[in-house]
Amino acid sequence: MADEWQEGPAIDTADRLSAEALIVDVDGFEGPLDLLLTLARTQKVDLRRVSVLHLAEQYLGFVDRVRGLRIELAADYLVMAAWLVYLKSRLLLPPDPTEEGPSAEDLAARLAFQLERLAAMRVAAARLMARDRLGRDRFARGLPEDMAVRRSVSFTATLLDLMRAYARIRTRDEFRPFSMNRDDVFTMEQALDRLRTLVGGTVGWTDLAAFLPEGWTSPARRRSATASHFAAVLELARNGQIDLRQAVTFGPLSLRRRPT
Amino acid sequence: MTDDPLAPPLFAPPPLPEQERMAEAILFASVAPVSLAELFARMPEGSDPAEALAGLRQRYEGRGVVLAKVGDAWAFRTAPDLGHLMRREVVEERKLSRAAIETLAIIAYHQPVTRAEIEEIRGVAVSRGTVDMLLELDWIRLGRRRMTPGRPVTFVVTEQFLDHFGLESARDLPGIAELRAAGLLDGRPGPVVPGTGEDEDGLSEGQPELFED
Amino acid sequence: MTDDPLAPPLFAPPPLPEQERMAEAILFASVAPVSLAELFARMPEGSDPAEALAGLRQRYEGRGVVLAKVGDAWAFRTAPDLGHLMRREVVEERKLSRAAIETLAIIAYHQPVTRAEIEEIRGVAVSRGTVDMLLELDWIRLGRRRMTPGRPVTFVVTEQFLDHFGLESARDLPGIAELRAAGLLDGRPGPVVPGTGEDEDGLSEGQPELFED
Repeated sequence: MADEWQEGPAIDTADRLSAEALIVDVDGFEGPLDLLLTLARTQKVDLRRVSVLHLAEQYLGFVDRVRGLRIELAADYLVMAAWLVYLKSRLLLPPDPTEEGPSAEDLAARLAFQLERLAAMRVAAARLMARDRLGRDRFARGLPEDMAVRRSVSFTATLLDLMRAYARIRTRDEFRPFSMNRDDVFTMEQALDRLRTLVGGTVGWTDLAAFLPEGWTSPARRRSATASHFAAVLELARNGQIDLRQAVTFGPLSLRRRPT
Repeated sequence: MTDDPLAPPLFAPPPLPEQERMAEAILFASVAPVSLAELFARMPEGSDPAEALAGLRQRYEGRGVVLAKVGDAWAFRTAPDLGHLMRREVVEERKLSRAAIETLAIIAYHQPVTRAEIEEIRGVAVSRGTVDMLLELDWIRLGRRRMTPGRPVTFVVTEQFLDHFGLESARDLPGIAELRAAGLLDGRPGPVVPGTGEDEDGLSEGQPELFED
Repeated sequence: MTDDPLAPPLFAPPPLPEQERMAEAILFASVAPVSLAELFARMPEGSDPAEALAGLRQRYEGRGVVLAKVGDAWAFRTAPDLGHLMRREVVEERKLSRAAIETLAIIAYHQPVTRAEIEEIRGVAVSRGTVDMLLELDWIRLGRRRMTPGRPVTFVVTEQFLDHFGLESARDLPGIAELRAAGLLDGRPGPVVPGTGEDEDGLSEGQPELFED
């Protein structure tokens, strides 16, 4: 095709069509650079000879049309748009000899470089993936030899395991109050064990408080013991081993062995 | 199908040397010995696996690897006289316990670090077995004693540790912020089960003296 | 033991053809590439595994199974043109996302490379989990930290990467010489285009060290 090599910023119909077709797929781009690269391709010139001015116009036109369709664009697309407006104005104005920093041409050249590099990396990635790959085109020995083995255990861990372990510890920090001394915790299992034996020896209704273990008198211990014993009697009642009774709301809780 | 004796068959089988290559590759990659029937099924139509195997067998005669018949099937085997080269310590790989990996991580990130400091960071006691195991693995070693009351020993990671984890130095460990930024970490904290370290072996306060130097 | 006058002295290294057989047997028996150092350790004293490998490589040229160099190690692998016969050995692979593939290529061609540099090249943030996945595949690992402000972590490719893609070394990446000649692997002074990565770690030092001669 002769016009493959056609230069210059003229926007022909084909370009317009392809740029418009892009709108449909606005989610398909991996960021502004990807979009710029796709737009640059519509210029149908070698990336080195792409017209950055034209490219800026293409991009800004694209952004306008997308917004016209009330499609929300991610912030980085808009940041890029703002930068391209700036670049475009600098490219159009005569150079200001007093201005510091890179010239407009430098900036344009660097953008072109980034596009070329991204395109090159994509080609490289494709070539890499197209290589003869192990497990698909090339194969290792399927039946590794049985060796006379002397077994020993080796412990392994990957760096990822290590980093995750560390992260686990650090994120647990916020919950440190929970890793309290278990001396002050009376578990429900313990309470169940206690009650199963104690309930057998009772006659008639007895206050739950009477079943609490001795020595659990500090506020924290008492709270823990009460809670676990309360949970335990519910469990026993559910299993039909005891009856529970409470005369008034928040009143004392009594229990008795269910008559058999 | 054709009755012209000079016409080449529609799908000519590959030449014999090519068939040998094919049989060689199939036998090599297969996870079990391969029967003649299977070779026949896998090679292009018109191939003669028996012939290919014969050629292959000859080719490997006297080599370090020989073509051996196993029941009705064929497989490559180490030449019997080289069996001594195959004696190897086969190591069974096991994952480190959670306690061990956490302890190791703390040492790596905080070294030199004392046992009391490890326990403070983990929130549970560190068992003697865990530390011993990491010492035995040569992943940690004793560092300088801390110049504080009791002169507790400290732990640091070793050369072997760096080697195993593919690090150039302990400073190359990524920081938490970096890990999160790189998507290596879940944002949410891990399941928090208080006091369920598998290794609370009622260690008393202070530094163990088992690491006397 | 023997009274054959031609028998080699008791402790002389085995003759080269015998060494070739040994290397052949060891490499055949192993799934993973075997390093020169390991061959050296497993062969009788005085052996020259490099020489044996050279002979072996030649012997297997054009066969159904070929000797491949993977970094500093060696492995037998089936010839790539016979992959179609091995369909039943194909391991189903996780489908890699475009982001993962590009990130992998950038790490391979630009290594050692920081996350910010990857983001500058791709123009988007490295997505959560992409690096994680490449690490889990054992295709990349952490390299040396960059000696720039913030001391960012770098990534490099692994031996498994080379093995998987059939490369002898990272120098053999397809087209790398051309890309280098075109200046496309050079670091450039700071990104000029906004919104391409956080630029948190002094990109000016973007020179890969791996390919220095």
